[in-house]
Amino acid sequence: MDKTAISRGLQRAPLGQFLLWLGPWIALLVFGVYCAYLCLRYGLHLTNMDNRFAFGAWIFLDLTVIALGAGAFFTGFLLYILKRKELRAVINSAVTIGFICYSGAVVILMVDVGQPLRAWFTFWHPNVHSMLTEVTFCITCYLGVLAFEYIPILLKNRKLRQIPSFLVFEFNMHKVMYVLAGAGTFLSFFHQGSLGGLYGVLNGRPFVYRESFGIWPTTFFLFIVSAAAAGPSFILLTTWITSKVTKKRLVTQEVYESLGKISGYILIGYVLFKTIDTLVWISMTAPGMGVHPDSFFASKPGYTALHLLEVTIFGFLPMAIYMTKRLRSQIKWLVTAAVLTCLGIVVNRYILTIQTLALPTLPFDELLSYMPSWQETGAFLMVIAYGMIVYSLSFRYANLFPLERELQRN
Amino acid sequence: MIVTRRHILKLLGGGAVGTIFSPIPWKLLRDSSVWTQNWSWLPVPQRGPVGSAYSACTLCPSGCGLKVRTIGGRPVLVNGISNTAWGKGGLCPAGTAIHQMPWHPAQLRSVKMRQSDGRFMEAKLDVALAAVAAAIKGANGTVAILDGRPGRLISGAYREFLAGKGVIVQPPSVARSSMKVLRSLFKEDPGPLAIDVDQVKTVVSFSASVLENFGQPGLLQQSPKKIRTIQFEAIQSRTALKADQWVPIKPGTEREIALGLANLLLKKGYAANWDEEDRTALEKICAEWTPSKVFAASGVDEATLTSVANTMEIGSTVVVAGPDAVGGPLAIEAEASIQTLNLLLGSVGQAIKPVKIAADDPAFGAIDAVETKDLTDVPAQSIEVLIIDMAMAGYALPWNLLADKLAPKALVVSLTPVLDDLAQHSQVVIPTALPFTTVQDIPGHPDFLRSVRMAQAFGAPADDALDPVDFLNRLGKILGINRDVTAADSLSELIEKQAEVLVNAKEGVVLQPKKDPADFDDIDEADELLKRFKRGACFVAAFGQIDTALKFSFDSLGIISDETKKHDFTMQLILTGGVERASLASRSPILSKVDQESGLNPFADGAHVNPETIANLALLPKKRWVVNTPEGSIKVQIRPDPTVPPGVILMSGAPNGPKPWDVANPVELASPGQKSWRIIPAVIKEA
Amino acid sequence: MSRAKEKPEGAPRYAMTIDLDKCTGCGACMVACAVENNVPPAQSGANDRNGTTLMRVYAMSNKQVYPHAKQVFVPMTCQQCEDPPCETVCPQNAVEYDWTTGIVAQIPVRCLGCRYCMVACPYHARAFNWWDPTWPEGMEATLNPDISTRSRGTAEKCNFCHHRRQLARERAVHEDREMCEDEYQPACVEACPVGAITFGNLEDPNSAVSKGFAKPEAFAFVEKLGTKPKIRYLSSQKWVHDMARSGVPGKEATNG
Amino acid sequence: MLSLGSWYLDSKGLKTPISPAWREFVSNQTRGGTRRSLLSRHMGTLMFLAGLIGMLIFGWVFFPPMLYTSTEQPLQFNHKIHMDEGGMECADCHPFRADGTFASLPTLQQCAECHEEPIGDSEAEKAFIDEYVTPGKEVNWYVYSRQPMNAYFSHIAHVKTGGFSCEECHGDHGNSESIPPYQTNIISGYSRAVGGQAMAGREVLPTEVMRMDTCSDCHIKHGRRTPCLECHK
Repeated sequence: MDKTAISRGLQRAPLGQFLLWLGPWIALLVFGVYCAYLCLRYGLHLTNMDNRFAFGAWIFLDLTVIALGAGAFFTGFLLYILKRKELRAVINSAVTIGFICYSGAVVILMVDVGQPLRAWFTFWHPNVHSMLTEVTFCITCYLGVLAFEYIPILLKNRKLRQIPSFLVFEFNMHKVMYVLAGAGTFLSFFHQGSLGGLYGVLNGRPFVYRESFGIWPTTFFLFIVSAAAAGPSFILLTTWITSKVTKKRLVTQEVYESLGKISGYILIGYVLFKTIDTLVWISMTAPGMGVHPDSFFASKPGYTALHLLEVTIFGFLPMAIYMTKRLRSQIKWLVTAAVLTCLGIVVNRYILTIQTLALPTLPFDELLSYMPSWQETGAFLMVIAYGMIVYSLSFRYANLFPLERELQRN
Repeated sequence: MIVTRRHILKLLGGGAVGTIFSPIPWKLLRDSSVWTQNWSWLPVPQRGPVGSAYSACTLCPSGCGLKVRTIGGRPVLVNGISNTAWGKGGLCPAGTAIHQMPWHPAQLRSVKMRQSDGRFMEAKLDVALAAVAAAIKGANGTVAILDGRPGRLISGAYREFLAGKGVIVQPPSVARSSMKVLRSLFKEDPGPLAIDVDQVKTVVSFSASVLENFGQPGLLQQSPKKIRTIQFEAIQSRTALKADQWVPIKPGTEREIALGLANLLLKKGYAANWDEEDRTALEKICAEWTPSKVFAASGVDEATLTSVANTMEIGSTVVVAGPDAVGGPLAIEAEASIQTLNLLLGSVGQAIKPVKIAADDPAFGAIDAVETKDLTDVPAQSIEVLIIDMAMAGYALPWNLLADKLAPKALVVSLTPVLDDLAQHSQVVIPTALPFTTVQDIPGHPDFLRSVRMAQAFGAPADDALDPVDFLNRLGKILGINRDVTAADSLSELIEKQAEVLVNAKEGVVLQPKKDPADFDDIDEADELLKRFKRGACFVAAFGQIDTALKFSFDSLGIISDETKKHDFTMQLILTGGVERASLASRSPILSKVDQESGLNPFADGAHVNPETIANLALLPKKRWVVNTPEGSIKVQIRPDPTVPPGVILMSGAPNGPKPWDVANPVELASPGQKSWRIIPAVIKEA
Repeated sequence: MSRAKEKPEGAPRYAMTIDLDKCTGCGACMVACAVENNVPPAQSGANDRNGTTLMRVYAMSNKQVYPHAKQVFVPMTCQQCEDPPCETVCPQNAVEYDWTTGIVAQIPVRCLGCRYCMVACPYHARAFNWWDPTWPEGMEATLNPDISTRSRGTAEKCNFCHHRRQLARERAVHEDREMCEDEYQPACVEACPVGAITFGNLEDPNSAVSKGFAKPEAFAFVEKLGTKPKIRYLSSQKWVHDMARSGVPGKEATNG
Repeated sequence: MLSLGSWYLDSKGLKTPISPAWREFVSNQTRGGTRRSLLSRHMGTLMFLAGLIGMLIFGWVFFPPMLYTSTEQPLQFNHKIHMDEGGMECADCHPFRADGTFASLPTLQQCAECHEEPIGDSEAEKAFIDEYVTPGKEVNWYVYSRQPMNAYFSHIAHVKTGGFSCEECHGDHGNSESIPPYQTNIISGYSRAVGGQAMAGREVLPTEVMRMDTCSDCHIKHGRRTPCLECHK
């Protein structure tokens, strides 16, 4: 059964070994589900969030995950809209990862909100002024789109192909893939942006509040760009890791390089925008709100460091690596750059979520600290485990890397 | 023919379309949306007709008047009654939630007796009473009742019960000990004393919490005319913060300052109208306390002292010491020196028309029938049977102060609605009714103006709750003690009796909220008086001018109370906490909003220490520390607090946290061996 | 959306002044608020960061050391901003600026508990129900039927005891007259033993609050964020004003 | 459409055996293939209709009753008699209190003012006296139109200021000779009078439904303002 489900001409580890690999992840998943259950059943006091730290690890990691998942829409965009054909080699993997990230994020959000069963009210009584409304609408729609994009990948499975109507369906799906990619790109642009907007509009929080272009604060655009930069890097990274773990060549060097190059180009823009934005914020925005920028960093020296690191080590450095032909041609440099870029996203989302809330707003406030509880951590590990399992299964039974077969032949 | 997969799909498709055109999805969506907005497990407040009633707060002796909002007869909100003779309408946090007290989680639901293994076990009332009776019969030492709130009708009953058999013991309440000292300053007993409050323009306070819980909260702040407050205090209390002038002093130097001030006032010729000998007697004692010497002793510089002395004008200045909820009284000589200032200022005098006490007055009829002692005057190890009624005394009483008055194998009985810190130490605990579940009388200060009010009940007391009058009756039956003045089946019956007495005596006036005072011409029946009591009225004994032309004796100024126990404790522990926080029995759990969910009140386990001191002693907050005093030690968290003077440990006198009534009371660190347990010798050691 | 509605003719705008020189930090307002609004007692493990308090008193010090240390107590509740940061962020209109009273309304039954509004509020005026509301056995009998109990997982805040206004209006209608403003006073105002809090209609130039707002001692916290709070604090001490503006005693805010 | 099949075969050049299902599928694609019976040709349509009609019937006939539980009132009550023979007004038993709040249902004491002794000899009357008046036990009526705790409704504002008559919202309750059972929605827990009588369509009249929309629609219609706090508490 297992054998016949694996696509022809692909070597996969023996079932036993595969299950051995899945085992721990399944265990983790079970633990995570239990944690999530606790939070839903007994209430969020089981987390270490509080009235002052109203957003915690969950939101921070959601933002990160969604940014990393951006590889899906951006690769799709490049492949289908900008016709970067070489990316066909990774599009399936990208879509799978995107689907995992988004579905995972939505699951954890449902644990995070106090009354999940009322969440759909947003569609019924939307507040058009709220960035969160924008996020909710876009993410829900885009998750739908991703599902549609992901299905044909599943349907490529050898067993499923024997069911004709599925086959027809898959074929027709291929025809609309361009439309989906387009829609996906549009939606993603918006919610990646509005996720950034979430913070940029907070005029009660001088630390994150930013001037706006039109109706959107600069964080809106910064999020889009940073996500676009991180996406390909993350694809690059995951692909490389998968090929290392499975000891197989999955894509050609040029695919890696073009992913890197893309990330690089966007990083240029990001580093530029981010620098300008920071300068404007420190010199105009914050002072205009009666806050001396020093006060943001006085409380904890580490904060300053993080801000600098984000733009330099995690922004400029990987960009430089990507942009230098000699380094780009070596996989180890590419991977280093990819790692840095992804870390950059993590740092950026951390600063926006955790630091924002830690910093005082009232004169008699003190700097707050926060450490997630084991239930919180567990609930998030659930998503990681879920991701690993889905990806492993997809890799084993669906053909995530179309080039793999050819690369194996010769 | 074969039914293929697509046939099934079509069937489902049809079903789907059908469903869409049926109410199912829409109705379900609608109703479930409503369902998620009305979770069944949420408590739903009950509706009912809105009403309002009057009552009084029984949580502390202040007895603030209350206006109670009721829904279907259930109290849901209390407010102070403003512009009454006995309050400006302010309530402390505990008073604000008194209507929740009937559901106090720590409520005692049965009689408890301590077993040989030290654990409490439920017991039958008769068994408990028999045990107590036996102990009283067999006692060859003293039988005593500790009356936390003298002047009540039940206090009268206690007196009559003990007549010729024992003593009434009164805890060292600051108010009373000041009064005692004040009386000792007169040549012969002046009878009831009075302070002419109407004239007061300036209040000079020696670490009294006058701006927090003095009488009724907000009494001074809300008074129509601006009253200037000057605070001598070692720590920066809330009053010190809010006073017009705060003079920081070295802890425990009140006496020196007071005598210094007296010295200056004498020089201003304040005692001009006194007896020659009285004046010279005082001058002799004060002479040595020159401003420079006062500065050396107390750290109050000359300029400040003189400026304060200059603001103290005859007839418009009152000097107060205490009350401090947990700190206990000052040393006698300090109290005496402070009260001397009142004499100099002519702010204390004799009520010309003293209260006549009828022999059949249930509250005071038996007043002379039994000896009344202050706890401090009770010889050590003398009490063999002690019945504690600290019910809502409103201030903490360290167990260790009691402990060394008890004979070995003494029997301690507690009458209390909750298992509070004193009850924890008793052998027999008799549950009494929680506030708002039983009618109670609110006495005035027996040494001052005589007054009577009534606290109404809402709802019935718990099944096992025993009316103290009933307790005395049952105990009396076993011991063959009959009471006639206070003969009654219940407290409410006693109150009716009291009403009778007042109506017959035809003295005094009845003040009522939002109405003119009435006298006994239009109140000729006890029922009428009771009806007015129910409507928040207050009986006040008639009262004329006060006479300050009296002869004094300053012997007590000379006396320095005996040397305090030697110890090697280098720091000073000072306990803080408002009146309403002192007695844990008197707090609704909703007070956790203040204690637990705000940083307002220092935590029981928090030792607040000046940053400098922390640096000097290298008290790393990471480590666990204990505060040691001669009486014991308590685990603490060091909390840097710049408002605390160097070398001082500031702690909350009342434990708090999720279940305050479970926590041992830090007050028990107080050391009876000292002159005053306002300042407790202590030291911080690593745990 | 509420923005679209304009202020009706003659509608009041309720506001509050809190005198920091008077406040002794006793906490009666917090208790009265909890009692009036059916806020349950603290759960074990609750603290000043996760407890449900619609009104909380903070201590603000001048950062000096004894005996120069000074403190004021700052009762913090919803500042009823004219331009509330919490309103615009709520995804499903559980927060609404009520143009008929100037009150920023919080409707817990609509709230999904995303806590975005709490992140948006610089005054920590909002509380999240981390626990289900529970009372000691039997104490539910003291709950106030004029306001609901709120379920776990929803945000809530001070609505200026709006339900009291409803009752005052009913009484007025019953007695065929206009409601006078002093009939409607929030619980904290009623409870404050030193009369530090005044409440009234800002549209009426003779009301106590209007006069309070006009005083030179009047200030708002972090005014420059531009949320236009309708609570003014009064203090005659300069350091308090400086703290409120810049967070540093004796220091004006940048381009202050 | 055959091209589809061939595309399938060509594209990857794989030699999978063509399954019977596949053959059947392809033949279904072809018009005028092997002659088939009328039934089997319209089988699909029939299946679709079966599903459609099945669900419609279930949804409209069987579903609604499943949604409600109905409880009899503790006691029968005849409003008509009180109005006609008693000559009473609504406000006699459902008055406003001194503070302007609405008293809702009369207390036992109010009833007992007239019904100290049985009036007439009806069963309900007897039961009322014996079970309630004599032992002094309040009747716990189910209130059809009681709003949930989070909703505030001012009767006086509507009756006195708005000039509404009782009937406009509560229907001709006053002339009813008996009181219907109290129906609860098993999901929302609402009384049916509040949650809405009808199954579909948008009820408008308060006599049919007393949900938020009912209130807001009417407020808008009468040019009243509709801030959330007007009704939510």
